[in-house]
Amino acid sequence: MTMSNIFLISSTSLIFIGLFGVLTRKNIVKILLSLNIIETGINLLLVAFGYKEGGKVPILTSSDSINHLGNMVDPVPQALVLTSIVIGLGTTAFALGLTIRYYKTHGTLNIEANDEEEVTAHE
Amino acid sequence: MNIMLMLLVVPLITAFLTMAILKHQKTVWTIFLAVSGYLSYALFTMYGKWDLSWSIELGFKMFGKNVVLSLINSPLGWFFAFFASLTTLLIAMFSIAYNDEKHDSKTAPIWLLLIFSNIGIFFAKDWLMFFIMWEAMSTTAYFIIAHGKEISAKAAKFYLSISLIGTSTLLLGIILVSRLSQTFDIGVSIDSLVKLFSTNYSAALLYIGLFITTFLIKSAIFPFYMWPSKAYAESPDDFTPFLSTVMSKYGVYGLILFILPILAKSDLPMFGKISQPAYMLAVLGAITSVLATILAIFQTDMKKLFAYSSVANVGYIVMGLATMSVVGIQGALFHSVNHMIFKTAIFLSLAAVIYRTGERDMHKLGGLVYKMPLTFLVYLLAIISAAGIPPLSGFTSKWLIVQALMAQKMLFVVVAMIFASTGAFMYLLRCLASVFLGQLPDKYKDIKEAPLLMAIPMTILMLLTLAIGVIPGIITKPIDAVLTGMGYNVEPSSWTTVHTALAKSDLNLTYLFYVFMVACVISLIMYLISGKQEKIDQIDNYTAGENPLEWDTTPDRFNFAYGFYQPFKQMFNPMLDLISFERWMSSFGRIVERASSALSLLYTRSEGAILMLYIGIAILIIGGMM
Amino acid sequence: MNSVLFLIVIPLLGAFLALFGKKANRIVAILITAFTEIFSIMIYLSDKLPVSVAIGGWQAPYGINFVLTPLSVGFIVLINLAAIISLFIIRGEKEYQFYSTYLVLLAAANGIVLTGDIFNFYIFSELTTFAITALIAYPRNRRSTGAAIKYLILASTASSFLLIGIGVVYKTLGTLNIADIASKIDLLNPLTLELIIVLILTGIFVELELFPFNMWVPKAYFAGTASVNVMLHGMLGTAGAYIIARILLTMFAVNGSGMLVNANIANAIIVIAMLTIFVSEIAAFNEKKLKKVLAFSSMGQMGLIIFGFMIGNEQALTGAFYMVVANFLAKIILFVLTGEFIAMTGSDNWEDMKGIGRKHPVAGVSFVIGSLSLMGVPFFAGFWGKLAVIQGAMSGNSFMITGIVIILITAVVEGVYFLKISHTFFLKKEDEKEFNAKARIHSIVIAAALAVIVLAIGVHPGLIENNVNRATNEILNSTSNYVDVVFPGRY
Amino acid sequence: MQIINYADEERRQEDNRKLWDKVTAYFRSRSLWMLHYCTGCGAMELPPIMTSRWDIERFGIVPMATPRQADILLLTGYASTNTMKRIIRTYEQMPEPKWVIAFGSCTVNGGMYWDSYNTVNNVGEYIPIDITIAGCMPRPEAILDTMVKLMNMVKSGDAKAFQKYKDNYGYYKANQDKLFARTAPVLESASLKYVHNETEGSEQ
Amino acid sequence: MVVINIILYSLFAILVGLIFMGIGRKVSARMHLRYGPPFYQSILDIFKLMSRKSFTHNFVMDLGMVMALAGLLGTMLYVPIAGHSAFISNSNIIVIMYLMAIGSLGMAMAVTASGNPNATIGISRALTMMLGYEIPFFIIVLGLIISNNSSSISVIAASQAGSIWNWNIWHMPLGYIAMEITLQAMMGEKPFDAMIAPAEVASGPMVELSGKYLGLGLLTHAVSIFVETGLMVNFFFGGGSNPIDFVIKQLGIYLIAVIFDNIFPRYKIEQAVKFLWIFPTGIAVVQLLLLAF
Repeated sequence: MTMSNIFLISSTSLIFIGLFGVLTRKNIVKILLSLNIIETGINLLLVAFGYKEGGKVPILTSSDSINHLGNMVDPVPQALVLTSIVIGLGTTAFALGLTIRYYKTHGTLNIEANDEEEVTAHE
Repeated sequence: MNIMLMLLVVPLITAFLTMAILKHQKTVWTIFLAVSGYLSYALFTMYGKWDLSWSIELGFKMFGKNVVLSLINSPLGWFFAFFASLTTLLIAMFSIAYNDEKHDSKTAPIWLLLIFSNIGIFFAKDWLMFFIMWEAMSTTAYFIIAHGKEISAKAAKFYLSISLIGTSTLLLGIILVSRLSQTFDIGVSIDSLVKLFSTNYSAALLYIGLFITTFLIKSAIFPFYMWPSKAYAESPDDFTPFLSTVMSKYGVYGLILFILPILAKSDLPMFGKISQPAYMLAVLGAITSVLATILAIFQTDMKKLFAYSSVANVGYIVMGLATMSVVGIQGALFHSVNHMIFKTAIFLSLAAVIYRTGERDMHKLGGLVYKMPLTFLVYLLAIISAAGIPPLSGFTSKWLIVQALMAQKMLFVVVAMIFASTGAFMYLLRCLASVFLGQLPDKYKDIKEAPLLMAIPMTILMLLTLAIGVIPGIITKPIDAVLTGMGYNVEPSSWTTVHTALAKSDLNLTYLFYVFMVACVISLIMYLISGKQEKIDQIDNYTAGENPLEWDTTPDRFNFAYGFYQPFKQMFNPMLDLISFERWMSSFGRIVERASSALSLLYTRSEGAILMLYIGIAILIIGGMM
Repeated sequence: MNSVLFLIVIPLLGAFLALFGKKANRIVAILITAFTEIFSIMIYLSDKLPVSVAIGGWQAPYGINFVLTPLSVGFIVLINLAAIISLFIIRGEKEYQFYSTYLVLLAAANGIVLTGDIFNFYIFSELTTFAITALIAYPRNRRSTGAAIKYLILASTASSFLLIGIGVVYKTLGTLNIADIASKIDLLNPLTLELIIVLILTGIFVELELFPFNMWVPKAYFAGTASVNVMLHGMLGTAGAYIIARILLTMFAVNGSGMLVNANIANAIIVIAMLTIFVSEIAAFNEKKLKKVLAFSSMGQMGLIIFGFMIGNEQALTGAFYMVVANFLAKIILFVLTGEFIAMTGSDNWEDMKGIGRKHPVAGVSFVIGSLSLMGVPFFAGFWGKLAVIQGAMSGNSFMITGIVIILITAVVEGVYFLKISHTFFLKKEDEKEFNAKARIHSIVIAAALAVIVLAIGVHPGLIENNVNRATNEILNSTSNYVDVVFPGRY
Repeated sequence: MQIINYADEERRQEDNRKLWDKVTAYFRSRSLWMLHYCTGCGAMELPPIMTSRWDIERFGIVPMATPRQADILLLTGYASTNTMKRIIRTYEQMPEPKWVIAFGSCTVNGGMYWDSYNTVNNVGEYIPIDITIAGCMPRPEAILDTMVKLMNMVKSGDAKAFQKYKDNYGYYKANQDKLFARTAPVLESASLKYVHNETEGSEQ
Repeated sequence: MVVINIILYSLFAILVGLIFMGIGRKVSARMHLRYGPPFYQSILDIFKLMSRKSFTHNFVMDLGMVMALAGLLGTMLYVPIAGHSAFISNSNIIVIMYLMAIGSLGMAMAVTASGNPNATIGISRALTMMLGYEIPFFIIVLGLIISNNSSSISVIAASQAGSIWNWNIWHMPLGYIAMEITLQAMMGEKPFDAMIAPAEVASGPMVELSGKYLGLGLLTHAVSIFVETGLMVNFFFGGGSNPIDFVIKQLGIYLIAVIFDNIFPRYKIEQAVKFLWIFPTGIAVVQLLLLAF
């Protein structure tokens, strides 16, 4: 079993665990946790896509490095992962903020609470 | 400016104009009258000019060509359009008086749009124009039927659902047929369908089946015979005649325009003397008229009663068309005009009654003949015509249809026709007896005769039905032009006599009228030479010595009007539920409503949102694997 | 052509500025949107299209690029039009967050359409998700919070799939540029291709309101105010239509022919489109909340548009684009008026809206025109689209015929509920009470103006024929019209 | 009580009717349609005269269902006060010329019910009687004989009781009113009210 | 000339019809073991009725009764009497069927105008009965029409000329049986006389008719007897070689109806209609199928 396969398997399991959590949990906080697990899994997956057995850090330190380009791991997935982490962070923060509001308006964190009770119409 | 275009533009522009001044009702309806007058005049001048046409190219490509909308003045279209405009003109005059403060329906602008689409349907040269106008007609009619009343809106919903099914099938049919002929032209599509009948019989049957469904829906032929009873009854009283007489003819027009030529030109399996699809059509017409007649007999609401009567009459027309013979088509066209005239007269006289009394249930009325003698006379002559009794016009067309059916040996269809015709007598008399005759209720002691503006169109209609009855040539001459235009060889018809295909069966109607008049004179002399009569009070009846008034019985309760044909109804009771297409429709509507609520709940609760997402993914994956 | 960046940068800048503004926020937002609208119209009318703009001097496929084609700029015009209308119909004072978020949404929506890079597309779509969630949640009541968080969870889950899909694309093709992917898509083995398509479609179908990905839609529309509804429909929905045209019919197309590379999945999408049409129209039939009815109708229309896109011949594609325009215009009329009507009656229920059409005939008639257009009645814009889609579907297999039958059946249901609702406005008001609020003239004017456009297109479809043909042509020949623009001389 | 017998008085006069009147009188006498108001036991005597034993139809006399069609009103027995009201209404609904035959002693003097509180002793006080048949009850032969007599009276123009009713209407009306004052309800609640249930909607 | 013809034919038909009614009464009486009235009794009745005073409720009654008689007279004029006719016509059966309806309409209008519930019930029954008998009647007529390929009675009558064996009664016996039953209903004789049932609805339509109105009604009935029996003669008995022959055949047919009238009780209206739609209609359909195929 190569490193790459380990990455793949663990990331896939993380994603599936997250998907399962999103499907089955009723508590919003737990759902958000599951979403984060998915995200972690995806990040791992993306990194694994760029991973190379025995590869080097993709930084051109000297003019010599130009000859070892093939030996470096792919930098693009890492850039993607960075962006994705930022987005994931934003999502989590925003969602948690909404969760607080949700608890205030619904009095519960159950996702299945009815949204439309006793709300007067707004345009 | 092209006169064909003017026919379209004038109602359209006035529709928007009247929308702006909707508050001045009398002005609006007068404009409406003026427009229908203009249309009738313009159409009158167009008789014989069969080369008039108009077309416009749209920036929209189909089959690689730009789409063209075109109109043409064909004898068939002219025939229907002219008589429809004439009817509209008379109704318009009535409407001016009818739409006062209390009865204002504010429908004139939409009605003008309807007239616009009316012209479009009758003069359309290509399917796209036909469809556009057809759909415009269906939709505008919805708004007129509903006319801002809750109860009417419910009835109109019923109309709308069936009508939209009709437009859907029409659209499907048009697309299929135009793909076949690679053009929207109606004439070309007839030829290509005839060709298809020789190569792929069942496909061609499906194609014309779609069109026939549409036409049957619009004309309310079995199995779609139920919607008129709701829509006609709840529409504005002055619109009901238009709905019943003009709008029920769109389907008939469609059948003559498209289905008859195909059936005539194609080589089809025969059943007796005529082809199987035509026979099927005749059977549908027969079932319609029988069922509608039976249902009409049991109605207590007079507008519903005449709604069924209209259905039955269109059934006759379809039977006449299905004979595929010259006499039959002549009879059908003749009956179309007759139906326009006498049914308009009936509905207008009923509208006058409703205008004065505000009551639609027959058993709550009675004895109106004392107060509204002219209305009574109009109604009487109209029902004589409707019952097909000589010497009024309704007889001639019914007679022609019966003769044609007999000549084609469509035995059971003609029996159904006679059944419906005799049954017509029952329901027509029911309304006559319950509304105009019998005891006058106390609360209607002070009502007056219909206003002059209502009386004029009613009188004109009455005279028209008499004139056509005595001199059938007024109608048969234009019908000659129509039949010639359809490619039949017809001998020019005479002013007085109608011919049939049977031996020695021609009938001189003018002579019939003379004979009847002499008989009338004999009978009148007998009446005059006999003893004197004394007029007594209406309530002074034989009641086994009792005086009903002493028993706290008011005149209207004394009337026998409710449950008029009770014993007869008992015979049909087991059948009534079965033939209630209305019930099927509403149970289907309930199913849709329940499904709708369930789905709506699914979206409201949203527990399964993620699950549905996964299901969606599964669909995609499985779909991709297959 | 680097100035095209203004379409994204200026709204983002405005979003930042709005944090400090107070009363002037609305003016600023309107000015910025007006600028982007006018700018995009100028681009559309200029003769430089199509063109690919590399950002920061890095040429594709290495750098990020924006692709300006008649199709994309046309959609930008529509999106910005919806945006400006949504600003005009805002009722009451809003705090700075609203305008700030709105401007982010505008930037992101423009970005989705303009970008030529799939990862960029992912980022912009996440941004729109955030922005629209925040806007839905803005009233801060129970209904809006619930709808917002449910939408956010669903969208985030779905976008995870999108991200995985993008990762797989990169792993297999080594590129993230749409044009590049489009030219190399034949190289993939079928299984991987299917995996990629499914993953990416999952991500975008949630935005596209397709059944069964659309559990959020009625809630979101119901929770949002009228202006948010216009944004949801006019900006997000329209961008969604563009995504379909670009991702499905360009990126995953066979040799740039506008046909999806995997016919089985195309069929699956058609099934989904039909399901959407059927389910949404049936669900709308008995719905009493007007906004939800419109939401269901939006879903149905989207299903119809995608059905048109997936048929894959010129006729149907033309119809689909006609439909995009018609649906865009008609539905905005309805949303604008719905907002007014709800404010007037204080009820969400259309049964309570009697008498409005009598009080404001222009509004009532505009609503009728909008509904008739959605029903596909002749003389209104929707008709030509529907006609062409059905005509196009007729040349397909029996599968398509089923679709036509479903369209026709649902047209009946749609007609019944739309006319039923339209007619309710013209009923007599039962009580003599005055309405809660006055209808605002400018809303009615907007609705009426759009209604006139709908009528004009309906009477003379030639008005937008050129534009639609350009769009159709671009999809059908995306090799020469899109890939060549990004990589001149590759083919 | 003095009742002028018009028949006798007329007979003494000359028969100076016009020819037309004579002809109509002949036809009328040959086609007498009767309405039998079956008030008492006399109704039992009518079937024999209509059936094969005596067969009154050979004179053109047939029973009719309503007063509108009838020429003769047969009062076949005693009349109670309430019945009298119906008899008078029926009589007034008959078109002229019309004749009345009273059966049995009950109609003349009350017969065996002469002292009953609610029978009319002399019907002739309230409606004009052309001819009465004595007996309790009269035999069919007597009825047949009376019929023939009435036919002859009609033919000769002597049967003019309806004319008498018209001429002396005030007298008859006063008698009737006096009689009916007895039938007025004592209590208000005793008067019958007809309750009518309006059934709404279609029969369908 | 035609006008004089029409008047003479009308008087002839009225006279014949009235005498038939008288003979019918005589025959009934003999069946009851009675002596019975003279054969001219109906003429006496008519004269009495026309000469006496009568009550009218409104002008519709007058109009209706005049219309009823006029309609029947008009119908009668279209029935060829042994090849003779008041004027040259094809004597179309369908015309006769519809013309007869004028009589019914006039009658119905006149009696419902009186406002008497009994009359209205009677009319509702009469019309229901009409629907009952028109169906078998028309099916029989249809059989005649398609076998002759003409809807002219003259043609149908002429086709039976010559020997007695040419009569349609031999060619279509089933049709004749059905027609005989139907005729009973058409003439309103028992067992199909629910509409005038004197004991139930006080002679139904006639309840309010007095004097000349009843007289006109009786005349209408007389003419209708003439027309219906005349049709029967033309349909099944060769139409007669001369008027006397024709009238004798008519009398025979009428007497059959009278005999049936005397030996049957009365159907309720719905029973009557059911009976008419099952037995005569069934027989007529069998006859029609035999003729058509």
